[in-house]
Amino acid sequence: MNPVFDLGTQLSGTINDTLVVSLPHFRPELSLAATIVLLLLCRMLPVARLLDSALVALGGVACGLFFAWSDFRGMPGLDWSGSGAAAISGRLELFGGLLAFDSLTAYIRLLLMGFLVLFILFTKVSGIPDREDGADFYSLVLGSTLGMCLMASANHILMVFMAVEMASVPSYALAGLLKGRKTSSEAALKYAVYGAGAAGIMLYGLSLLAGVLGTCHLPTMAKQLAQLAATGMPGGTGLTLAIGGLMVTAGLAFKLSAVPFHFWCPDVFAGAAAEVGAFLSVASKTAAVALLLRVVYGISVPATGESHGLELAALGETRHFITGVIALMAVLTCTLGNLAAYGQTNMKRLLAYSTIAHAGYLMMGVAAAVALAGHNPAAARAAVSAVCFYLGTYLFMNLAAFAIVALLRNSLRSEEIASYAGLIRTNPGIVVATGIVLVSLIGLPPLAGFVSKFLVFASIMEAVTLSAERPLMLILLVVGGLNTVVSLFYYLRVLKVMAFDPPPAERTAEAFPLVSISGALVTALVVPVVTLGIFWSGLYACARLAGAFAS
Amino acid sequence: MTGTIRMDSIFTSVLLHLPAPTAPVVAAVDWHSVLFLLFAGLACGFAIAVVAAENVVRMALYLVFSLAATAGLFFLAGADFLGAMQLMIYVGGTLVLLVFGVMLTAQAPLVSIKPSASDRALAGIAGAALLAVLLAAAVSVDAWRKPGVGEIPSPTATPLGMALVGVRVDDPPAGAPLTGRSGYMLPFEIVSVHLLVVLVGAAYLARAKRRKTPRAIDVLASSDPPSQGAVLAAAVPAVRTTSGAGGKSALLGGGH
Amino acid sequence: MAEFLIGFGLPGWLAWTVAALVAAVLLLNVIAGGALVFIWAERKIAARIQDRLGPTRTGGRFGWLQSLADGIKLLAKEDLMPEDADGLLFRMAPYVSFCASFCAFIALPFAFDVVGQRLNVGVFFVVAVLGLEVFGVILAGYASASKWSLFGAMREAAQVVSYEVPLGMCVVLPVMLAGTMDLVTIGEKQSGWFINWYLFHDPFTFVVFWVYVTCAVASVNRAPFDLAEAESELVAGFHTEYSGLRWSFFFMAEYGSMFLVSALAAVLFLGGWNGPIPVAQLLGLSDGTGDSAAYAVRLLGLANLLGKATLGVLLMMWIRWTLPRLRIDQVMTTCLKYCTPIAAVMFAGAMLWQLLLPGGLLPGFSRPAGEIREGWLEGPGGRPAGSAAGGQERVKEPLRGSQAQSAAEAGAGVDSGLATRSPR
Amino acid sequence: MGESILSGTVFAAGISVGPAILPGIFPLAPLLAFNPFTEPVGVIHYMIVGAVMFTAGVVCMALKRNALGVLMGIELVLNGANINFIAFSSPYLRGDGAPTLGLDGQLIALFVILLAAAEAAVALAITLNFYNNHATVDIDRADDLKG
Repeated sequence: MNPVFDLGTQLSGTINDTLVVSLPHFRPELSLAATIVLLLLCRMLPVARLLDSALVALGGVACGLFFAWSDFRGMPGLDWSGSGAAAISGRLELFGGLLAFDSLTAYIRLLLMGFLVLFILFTKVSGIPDREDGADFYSLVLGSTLGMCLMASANHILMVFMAVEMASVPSYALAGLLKGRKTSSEAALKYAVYGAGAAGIMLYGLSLLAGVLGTCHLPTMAKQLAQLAATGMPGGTGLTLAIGGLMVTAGLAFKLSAVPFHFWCPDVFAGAAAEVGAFLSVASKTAAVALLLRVVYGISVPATGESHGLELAALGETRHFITGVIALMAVLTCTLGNLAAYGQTNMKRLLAYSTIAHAGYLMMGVAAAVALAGHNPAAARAAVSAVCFYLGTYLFMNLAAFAIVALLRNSLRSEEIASYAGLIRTNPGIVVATGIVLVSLIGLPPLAGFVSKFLVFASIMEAVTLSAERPLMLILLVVGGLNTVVSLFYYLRVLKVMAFDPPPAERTAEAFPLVSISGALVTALVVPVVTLGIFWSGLYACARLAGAFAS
Repeated sequence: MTGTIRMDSIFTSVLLHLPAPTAPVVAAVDWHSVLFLLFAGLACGFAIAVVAAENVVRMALYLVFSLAATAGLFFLAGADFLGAMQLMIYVGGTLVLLVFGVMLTAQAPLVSIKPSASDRALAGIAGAALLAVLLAAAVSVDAWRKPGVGEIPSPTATPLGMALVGVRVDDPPAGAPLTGRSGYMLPFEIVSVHLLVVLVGAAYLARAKRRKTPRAIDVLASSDPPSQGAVLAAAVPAVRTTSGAGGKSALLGGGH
Repeated sequence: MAEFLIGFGLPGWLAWTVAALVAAVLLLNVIAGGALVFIWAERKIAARIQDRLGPTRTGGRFGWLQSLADGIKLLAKEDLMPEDADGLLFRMAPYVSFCASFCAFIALPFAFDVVGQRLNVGVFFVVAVLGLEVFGVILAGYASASKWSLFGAMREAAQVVSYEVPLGMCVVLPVMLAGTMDLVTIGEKQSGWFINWYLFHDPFTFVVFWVYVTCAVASVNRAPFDLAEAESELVAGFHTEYSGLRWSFFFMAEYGSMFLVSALAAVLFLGGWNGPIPVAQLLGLSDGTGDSAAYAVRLLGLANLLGKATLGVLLMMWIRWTLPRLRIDQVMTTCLKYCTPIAAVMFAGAMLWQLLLPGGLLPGFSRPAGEIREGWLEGPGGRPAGSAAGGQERVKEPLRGSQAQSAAEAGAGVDSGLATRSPR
Repeated sequence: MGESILSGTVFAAGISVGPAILPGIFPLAPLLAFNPFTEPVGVIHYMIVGAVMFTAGVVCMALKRNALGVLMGIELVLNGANINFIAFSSPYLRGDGAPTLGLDGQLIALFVILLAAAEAAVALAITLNFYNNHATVDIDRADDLKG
């Protein structure tokens, strides 16, 4: 029973929690929400209609980026030297426990906001959306990103589901952006149907988990689960939890486009505009990985407390199960993504399979982190940091790749790999830029992709030596290595077409030169891919701080 | 039982004008269970009917019945507000929308698109397997198999409303962990942003595009054939799709 | 009544069933009897407005028995179904319409505590169930295999879904003032002089009442919003192909809904069963003073509410025969550009009024005191007890589900479920 | 409670042999011993309804070729999950000592209803857009992208 109930105390507690604790850490999301309203208001007022909606959106997102950055800078323990001083996650619970605010939230939000700024610039240059659709398009993008920010901080079952829905439903509409085109509407329909189905399955799984554990709050769920596990999962709860967990995994895997829930990804990417593909492949994936970390850690690693050690030990079996599931999916995802990318003739489809493969690498990192969590917290933190670093570099690589596809589409009117033939004769700059991006996606030195892949593989290596999941991690390592080799061929094939094949006879238009607005955009996106390969300590310091969430 | 059943009072006090005798109420039939069976049967039966039906309009009708019966289950479980919301938003809003969509597309050949027999068999087997798994998940937890204690639930509208502004006034249920009880102000507020965005998206997709002057990028013909929505297509940036897909869609496009 | 029957030695379940049936039949009579009277009234009123006499022969000078004659004619009429119609749906549609209208009556109080099933979320329930009537119309439109019917159904669907938004907003306003969604409590909070009616609570409620009237007329498909059956364009809209008894079910549903929204307006804004002058209170009668007094008070309340609801129905008839039909775009404009914003602004205004002027402008007329909440203040955990609503005992009463598809299970079964359940 | 007319006569035979035939380890046995007319329902009964609705929804999604049929399947799936949440939240159904969600379950179900409405609106707009472009709602005709 409650102690004596006092509405006044309760209310003032809520007001305090909301205004003093929560809202200051919620400013990036708030600025997104405000920008959405502003975008729609601008369309209503005749004077404001002259204003380009991209500018409004850019202003709002820049605001959000500023807040996200100041939040991130405000985290204790940001260590630029990378010397390994223990970072502190600075964990807070916002809005009465619905959201968790810690270094991972701050980092992912920073990535998302930074991505949005670049993305809006990119869409402005590439011309989709045009002026008339601008307000709709940016409302949808910002609304979806709002959901992704919540995905990165969800700490409650409702928020897990709601964030996924908030991120997905506007994306369905985005996939149908080119609404007069058959392929686009088909892509949207497939995405919506599969996405909604996956969300429904996830919800059912969440209901089972919540029902067994008697709470919806993720850290409390971990506590309850530890209690259950300590008593040996009485009364067949183990089976129910496993089924529920697998159903939740299905929903998360859909967002990650992990095998066997990947089939929507190539079709949606091929049917939707390349701009939307960039958004889905970078932002959506970043948020999905963050949510995976949240849920997995929320369930299987109890928060620090007096009985932390006991609970951590009790949850060993759970972590074993989770590691197994994620590692298995990672292996399948990576392999299938890379193998299927071979037969592709369309650049967007190829990038879609590349996205799937990269989701696999990211999941390997997550698996390693979970495997290490019970044995060596420092190594687990390093694994999470590696995943976070990967996300940071992936942002630039994939955005650059999609930007090149979109801008080439504008000038060549085609997204076929074959139509890129012989570009080196007219536009060597573009080919070099493409080459850098693709080589980085393969993960070859000295580019950003190499560093991130190296870090993830190093974590898996560490998991091989330190954790109890030795054979599994070995498999991961081997499969990851083999896949990298496999991926070499299809990425390089694109380069080969660009460099060595004769240009198609019917090509009339020229690709854009590197000295132009489009070229400047590509350059701006490619430069970080190169520099992060050499000067990576800054981003890694940020990623290390993000990894502190796992402490 | 006093002061609550009021249709009786019409009869007792208005028509008969007799005091109600105070005999002890002995009813062995658990009406809650009977009503549960009724609603559960309706909900499940119509859910299966949705699957079995081939006419999409009938499917929609069965779905209405199924979800309305679900609202009945909510009432029985003590979730009065949720039951009303289910009726109001789900049945009265979402499903009307869905039926609206059915009407818009219900041309004779599209009303019943039959799946092939092999699909049907496969779906039946997969469905049975899934049901078996879910039932196993439900049944294997001991605590859920116990009969309900029949604790009388308090009305939920006010506690729900208070929870939505962030204050929890309901008692924590017996046996529940004490931590992790949160107010729900954030989702309550943020869902409004979501609904706004979604409305914008739906309106964008549904409205015909009225462009005054086509851009240069649109004038260049694309290989995508003019479709049913050619009016809309005229305004869409031209992106040449794969020759294979384009050819295929040209075939399909020629078909109708 | 069930207790009464049990007193005669009937088994409990039988007693409850009988009680439920009686309740259901009583409610049914409200609709059926109401429809008889209202159809006659509509004819007379239409005639007077158009400067003619209307029915004059059947049953004397005023044509009293005209509706009855119509009913007999309808019963005897051949029941036609178009060849291409979807038989099942075609037959089902009128009953769906009728059931929805009928179910909403379950939660409607006719006087203090004279209600089929007192629901904690009564307002919502009534509005929600009323919104389900549209399915009958849509089904009828589709199943008739006639383009006129389908057009009518589509219009209806668009209209009803749109108007539920402002209607819901209007309804929320009295709910906010009363602090509960229980219709009985809302009515009881307006007891006393007419100045206590929520209509006169503040300027915002006064405005919102008229918005409610507009939306209510639209949501029951009456002119000038009767696009679903616009006879000048769509023959007869969704019921073009219906005849005989099925057609009459549509009409019963329509008049039932009209009565329902009027009665809801009466309970929400016009003091419910409380007359403009608290006669009973002035005479010193109340529920507590004895059985005969309670009986009289309730009967008076019943008369009050029926009178107010009838007035509302007559108002709708007056509107119908006075205003021309709107175009569909005008219907939507009225809803989205006028009703919804006005309702929203009025809601905000009433909220501020509550905050700033809780006592109202006229201190002489005191409102019934007491905070009525739904039980969480009087819970067992040492909480302060909230004052009771209208002197009625408000313990955490069990919730009994009751919006059954038919009324039989709704009225009764639930009650005894309780009885059995409580001893556990 | 015991002298029920129905339980005494109609159901006695079937009910009493239920547990005898089925060994106690089979978890469905207690359910077969449930006399639906006299005994109170528990969480499990709601969960069975939820499971049936969920399965019907999944099968509907997999089987129907009409895009709107698939959307109906999604509604069923979400409702199946909602029934679970309501069952876990109900003090009426909770067995002795079982974990319960309390009001949280109802709140989640409430938001699920809202989110489902939003999702249905977008999915419907997408379907109508598809219909505009393809002149069909047959989801099997959406095969331009399998190239």
